[in-house]
Amino acid sequence: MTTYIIRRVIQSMLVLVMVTMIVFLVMRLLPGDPIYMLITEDDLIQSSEEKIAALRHEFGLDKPIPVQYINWFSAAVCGDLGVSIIHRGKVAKEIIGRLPITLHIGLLAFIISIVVGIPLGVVSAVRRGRWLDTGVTLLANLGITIPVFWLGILMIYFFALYLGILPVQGYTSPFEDFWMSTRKIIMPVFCLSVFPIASAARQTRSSMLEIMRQDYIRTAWAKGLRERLIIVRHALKNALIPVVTLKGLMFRNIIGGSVLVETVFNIPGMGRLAVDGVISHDYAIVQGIVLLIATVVLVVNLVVDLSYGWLDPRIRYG
Amino acid sequence: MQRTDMTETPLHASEFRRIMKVLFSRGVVVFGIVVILALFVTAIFAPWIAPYDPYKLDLNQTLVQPCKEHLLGTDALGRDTLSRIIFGTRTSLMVGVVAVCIAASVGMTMGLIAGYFGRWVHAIIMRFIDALMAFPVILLALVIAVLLGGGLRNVMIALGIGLLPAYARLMCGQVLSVKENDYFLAGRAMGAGNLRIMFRHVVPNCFPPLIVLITMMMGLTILAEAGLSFLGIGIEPPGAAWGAMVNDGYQYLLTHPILSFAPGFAIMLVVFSFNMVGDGLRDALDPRLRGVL
Amino acid sequence: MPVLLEVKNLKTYFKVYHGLVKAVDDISYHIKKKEIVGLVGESGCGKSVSQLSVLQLIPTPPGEIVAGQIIFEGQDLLQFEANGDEMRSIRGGGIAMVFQEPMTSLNPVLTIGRQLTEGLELHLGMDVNEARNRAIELLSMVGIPDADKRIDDYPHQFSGGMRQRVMIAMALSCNPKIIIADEPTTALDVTTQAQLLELMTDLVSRFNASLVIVTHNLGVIARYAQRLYVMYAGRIVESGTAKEIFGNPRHPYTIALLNCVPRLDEEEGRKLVPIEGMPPNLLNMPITCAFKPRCPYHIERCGQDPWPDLKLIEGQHYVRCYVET
Amino acid sequence: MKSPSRNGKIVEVDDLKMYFPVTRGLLRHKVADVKAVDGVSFHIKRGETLGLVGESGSGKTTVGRCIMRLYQPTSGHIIFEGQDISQLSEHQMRPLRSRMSLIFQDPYGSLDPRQSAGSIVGEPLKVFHLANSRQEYRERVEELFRIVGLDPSMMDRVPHEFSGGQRQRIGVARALASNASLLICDEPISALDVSIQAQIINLLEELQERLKRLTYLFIAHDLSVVRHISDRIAVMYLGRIVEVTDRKTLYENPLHPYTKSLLSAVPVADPFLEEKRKRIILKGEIPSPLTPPSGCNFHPRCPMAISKCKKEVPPLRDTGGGHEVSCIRV
Amino acid sequence: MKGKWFSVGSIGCLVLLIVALLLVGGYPAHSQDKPQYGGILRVVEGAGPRGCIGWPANAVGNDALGMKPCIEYLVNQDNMNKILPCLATDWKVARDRKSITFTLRKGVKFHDGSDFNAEVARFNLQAVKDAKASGTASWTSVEVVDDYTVRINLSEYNNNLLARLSGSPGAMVSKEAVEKNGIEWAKLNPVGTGPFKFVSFQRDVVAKYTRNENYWDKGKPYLDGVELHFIKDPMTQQAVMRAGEAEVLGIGLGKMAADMKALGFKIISAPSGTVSLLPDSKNADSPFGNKKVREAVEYAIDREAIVKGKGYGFLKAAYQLPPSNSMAYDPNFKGRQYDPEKAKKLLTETGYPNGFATKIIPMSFDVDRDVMVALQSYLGEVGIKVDLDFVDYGRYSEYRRKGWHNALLCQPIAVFPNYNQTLDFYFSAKSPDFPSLARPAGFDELIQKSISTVEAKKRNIQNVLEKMFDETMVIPINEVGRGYAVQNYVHDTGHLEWGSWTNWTPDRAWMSK
Repeated sequence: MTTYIIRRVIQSMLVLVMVTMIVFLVMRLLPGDPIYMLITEDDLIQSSEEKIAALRHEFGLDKPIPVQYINWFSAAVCGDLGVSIIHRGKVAKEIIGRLPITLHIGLLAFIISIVVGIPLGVVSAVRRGRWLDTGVTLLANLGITIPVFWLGILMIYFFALYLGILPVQGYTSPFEDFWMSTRKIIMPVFCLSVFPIASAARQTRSSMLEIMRQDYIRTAWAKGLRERLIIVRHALKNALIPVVTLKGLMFRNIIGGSVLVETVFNIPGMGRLAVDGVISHDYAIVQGIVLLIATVVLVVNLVVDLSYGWLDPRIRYG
Repeated sequence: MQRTDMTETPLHASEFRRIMKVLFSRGVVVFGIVVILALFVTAIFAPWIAPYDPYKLDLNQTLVQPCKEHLLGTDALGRDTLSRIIFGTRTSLMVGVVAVCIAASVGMTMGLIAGYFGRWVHAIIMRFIDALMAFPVILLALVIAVLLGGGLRNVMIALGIGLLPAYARLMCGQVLSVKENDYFLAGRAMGAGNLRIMFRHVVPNCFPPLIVLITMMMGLTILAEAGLSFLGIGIEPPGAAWGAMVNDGYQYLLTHPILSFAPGFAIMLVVFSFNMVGDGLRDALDPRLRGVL
Repeated sequence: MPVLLEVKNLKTYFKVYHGLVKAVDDISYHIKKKEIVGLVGESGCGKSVSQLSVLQLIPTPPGEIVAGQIIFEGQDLLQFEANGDEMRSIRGGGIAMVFQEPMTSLNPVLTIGRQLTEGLELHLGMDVNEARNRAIELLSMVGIPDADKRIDDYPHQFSGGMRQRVMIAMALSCNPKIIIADEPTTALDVTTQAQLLELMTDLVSRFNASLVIVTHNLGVIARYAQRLYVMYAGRIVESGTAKEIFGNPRHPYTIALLNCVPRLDEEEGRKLVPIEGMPPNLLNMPITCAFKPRCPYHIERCGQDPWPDLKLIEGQHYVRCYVET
Repeated sequence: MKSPSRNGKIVEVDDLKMYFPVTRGLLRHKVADVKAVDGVSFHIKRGETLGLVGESGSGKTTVGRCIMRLYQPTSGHIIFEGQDISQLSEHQMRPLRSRMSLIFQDPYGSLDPRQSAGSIVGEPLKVFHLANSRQEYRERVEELFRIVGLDPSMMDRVPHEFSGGQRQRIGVARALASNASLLICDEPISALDVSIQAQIINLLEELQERLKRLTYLFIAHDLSVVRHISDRIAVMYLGRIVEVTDRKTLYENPLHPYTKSLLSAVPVADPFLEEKRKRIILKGEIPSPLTPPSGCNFHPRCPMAISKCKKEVPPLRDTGGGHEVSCIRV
Repeated sequence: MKGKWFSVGSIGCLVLLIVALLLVGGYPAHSQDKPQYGGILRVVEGAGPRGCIGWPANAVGNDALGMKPCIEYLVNQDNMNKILPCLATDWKVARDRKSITFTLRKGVKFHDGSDFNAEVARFNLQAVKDAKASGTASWTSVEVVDDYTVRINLSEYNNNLLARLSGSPGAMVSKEAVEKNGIEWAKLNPVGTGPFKFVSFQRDVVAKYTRNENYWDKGKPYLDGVELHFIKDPMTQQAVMRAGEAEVLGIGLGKMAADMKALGFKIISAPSGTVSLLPDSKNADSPFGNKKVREAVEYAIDREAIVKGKGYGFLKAAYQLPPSNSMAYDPNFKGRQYDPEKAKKLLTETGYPNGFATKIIPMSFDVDRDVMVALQSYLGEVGIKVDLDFVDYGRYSEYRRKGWHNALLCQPIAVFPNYNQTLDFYFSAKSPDFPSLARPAGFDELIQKSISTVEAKKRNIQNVLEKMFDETMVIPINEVGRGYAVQNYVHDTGHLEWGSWTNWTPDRAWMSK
């Protein structure tokens, strides 16, 4: 087990290095010099070539790419993710301020998608073919077809403007004002969790249907067990195995979805920072965020893999 | 031994017919198939179906609400929304099909090589896939779209790369499971070459779940295009793609909701249809479900 | 000896997309107290379905028990709702089952102990400790060494034979009156097979229970069963005591079955006589004798008239055939 | 095919060992071996059928696959038609592969479900370039279909359109396609319906009669089937051969206690006989090949084991007339 | 289904709002001339400062937004290029035009309590000069004359210099605070003399300011505080205003402004520049090298139709470079009106009877895509096949700096109150931008002449513009502008009245609610 974790951690680190290399290279392949971006974005400032050269040197962009990478990487290992070209601020500081926000919303959506999606799928599978199943299936299928930003703005107009029961936008830290914070994140969390709920429900349903056909379920029936016990004790744990895989993969897309949701609800999270960073070619920001997101995703994946062990004793970590 | 054994009759009817029968046994699946077929027909015959030229501006007739002349109204440049949606079928389907083709072909090749050769080849390719999988799809597509610049072609490539890991992983898993089969061993036992085993035995047997994935992804890709458009990196005007139309119409949501509702509804319909067909295909192609349905 | 279970005119049909599969079509049989009964037939002849029907374990849909009576201790089990309380108390408590595939019949994510004790808690009302102790006892009874340790293991940590022992322990746990063993040893090696059958017959007699062995292996029946039913295409074609049938097989199918398997005691140079063709597809069956296409003895009438009823030959020996062999 | 063969032996296996390493730990270092085959020696004469019996886990399938060189044996020699193939590279093996074929247990898993029956059977022809034209190819495939008793008009169907018995016939036809002289039949009938098993057994027997050079290594766990089809029988237990002899001797005069118990475990479809038979029921289960018992690895289950059995590995010795046994108590 | 409740909802909202507006409308906003005290003014902008709101030397672009409520400049400038006193009460340009001397306001204190004096002013100006901020190239040195007099020495005078000091180069922050806490701290902690004190700043979210009780202009400000909120999505911005969660919203002119107007908000608007096409007239192989082709392009475009379709009454067609609010604007100028026949004729004359293929390169985030599509369509009608190549900032700036080939670069030409600044910035020989744009002989001399007078002269500017028109150097399309939607109870914010859009009058703003 320990060996397995150590191996997985090493593997994950290799993946991380690969991720940073990919991003580093891709970002530098982007057409357009970030220094020029700085000038263009601020339309009314003209910088001389000399000033541009000075800036380029300041950010270390005049060195060959491998050298830049090594410099960045060795600093990143020590927790220094460099300086944003556009903001001129420390990237690490910037991200640290925003990561909790994205995680707050993302994790809530993730948890809700599990807490709501899986029972929906189970109920739907157990009542296969009935109206409840039809309803859940229909909703689940609608849920994976709605563009997130669209849903977001519809919700704003309905709940915030028409009913006036929720604030339009923004984010408040739960430590600052828990009630306000909760009111503000209801809509973004809902938007973000619609797709994962729907996909979890779908996956759970089909996985449950599959499991309910297994021999050991028949054995359980033959023992005279109650239906609820069979579902909860015998079927659910088995059915969760593929769902957990899906959820592991889903997490990164929840983070991805936050890019859209944060824009609509004006939440100062990492998603927006990332998009702005990409669009304005802010190397350091994008590298930092990707590194962080990748780390979070890999940690979640590791947790998912370890939870297999809990779900499925057949898996041995050796 | 010249006697041939003709008394034995095959247990099953033709596989194809069985698949078709399962596929067409559920209403929603049929609905999905009909919608998708209708879309392809619309895409092909767009110029004949559309009431107006979708690119023709009429700055005197901007933002017309739905009426007899313009069933779905006109947009900010006076172009007929219905015609644009009809022509948008082409672009959106193309985005879906091409992006998925890119993702499927590259991803499956990587998965095939990784799964087939195993060992360090597997390790390297799958770590690379893991690295890609550590990005959120939309961010990955965004970076690539910015890298390549906007535009239809580049959006398709970006989405293709973004969706590629799913195929690689599924394919790799499939190959590994096919390798467990005796017919794989049979190929090795008769001394068939790697390429022969790969393309005669492995690839064809990996397909069923991949077909399902391809179908489902088709819808998701169209959805993802809408997301990219929202972030400002999408199909360039004057091209009419639904995602871009939803986004263009977004700023008129209050006064002219039809501008974003109509293409939004089209997206939902297509995604729904592709998912239903995907579900149906899964039921039809999954051997474990054989005889049950 | 009193009849414990009597199945009368049971019909179980499956609706599949091709049409109607009459998996079990009007069979009647009975099991007496402390008796070992064999049920023989090829795969797909309906022998498993007929047993699952007794406990209403047929997946519905597509399956459905269309008609018949299953009388167990004076009650018609078919009057009970499929997953209702009465039926559930019979399952495991009155009639227990051992399934064919030891590899898939145990839940992979629950410990052996958990799977054993839940029946004890349910049917015998034991508390957790009692149930656990009883489970350990049962496990050692079925020959699992270190039962007190292995009770916390998961099924994948057991070999196939061991798992089937666990299944037997599970079946015996609530002192059922009848144990139905559905191809209990097919997937196992000969030596393990012998071990398990010995164990089962031994335990059944100790528990004063009856045993139904469902199998395609005539040798197993010959060795252990007192009476047997031969099934073909969803119907019983021959029944009687083992000695009656093996000593004087009357149905062409039974004869063919005996002739087509290699035997350990066969003479040098014996040629096997295969049964031509293949087992019938139960879909949309004709009303005529289903064995007719493969039957070397068939006469004209076989292709025209419906299957005859079972006919008494001698003692308890019944045959369903027009041909006098 | 003219190839040098010693004393008419088509295959000679000499002290074959096949160990599969078990790795653990961070660096995946080897901690143990699964001794699937542990020093097996036997031979098969041209045109005969050697039955290889044993419980699952005894290593019989591994022996077959080693001969096919699907595995690289850990040590020992495999002499096929006079050539030691145990160390040949895959490339060097290729020409030899046309002369040996494998028939699998599972008629469902061993046929590529996406290929037509015709192309499954014809594939060896393509791989070994045995057909010079499409016409010749087609004729050859049709002939193979007829040989195994299938209607050539069914060539274009895919495997699942065939019944289990028919599928196994396709498997046999594929094995015959390359004019193989050695057929390794790995439990070819155990997955079939009882009524179909006889068809395949008879087919294999008839083929051997018709094509004189055909040699079988028939792997099975069912003694009655093996006895029916084999000329000689080797009994395996936990990676080793414990007894080899002709079938008549084996049935009438089994020497090894394991063989005896194996024979007694098989029930006979005769209740009168069964009443009288003595049953030797073995205790326990076959041990794991990862940690085989010391000495004679059958000793923990052997009813006649003595303390010496725990220490000495009994050699396979000839008790006369080619009846070889590895037991010190015989 | 969704459509239904949605429209019911929006109609309901509209009705409610209209009723509310009618009620409010009963009290004419300007009838209450006397400002009221109190209230926090919440201003919504699409993009906020990047992160340097307290250190003028490094401040660029939107950073000025964050400085404005708390930091003051040496001078103010209005839209008609009039320089007004602020922290400098008076200034004099030396006769030799080699220096400007500023007399500073006395009795002004920074928020940290330190005094504003000549040394602090020198410190700030020197930092700006050291950072090579744009517009400081001609400063040779900054010197303290006495406690409240400071002088900037110049290598060369131009009439833009003073205007620059109404923006971040002229911003004054506390020297003491900077020296005590360091520049990194100062960047995010503005300590100025302004009417409001800085409270907090969260990038992309909000900046908060509270009333400065010791403001030098006694009696001001009226508000208790100011908050700048940054919301990117226009629909969300609109929702925030409708929900009453903000008082002022910065918008683009066009549909959004029309919507907000329809919803009953006050709209403040002003042109900010002219969207123009810059042809590749320098590269030899470009068809735009021929003046007649450039003219043809201009004749081919129906600017009135575009403005009618996309302007919603807020935009004007542009036939000359300066927008209608500029000092350089000539109301009698007609320009080249839409005449597709003439365009075709010109194309035929120049050897392109069937047109040619080219592209328009707009920056994808900064233009109205629909307008580009319209341009494409009009040019298509005279046979010029246009590809639209929307590019992001990075690629755009490469084009802008390094040149473009056979294409029309779409550039909004910004208007400065002193139009000389516009000309100098975009078109002078010193400008590093637009290398593919051919400048006719003698053109730069005209600019230099116009720039070097003590005061900007309209005639000189007109000379330059006439030359540009004759040569069809750039093709103006339409005016663009900024706007503010303002709640009716908000008064005197001064938005868009002061030189740069980032300048407004938080000190004078008040709310009647």
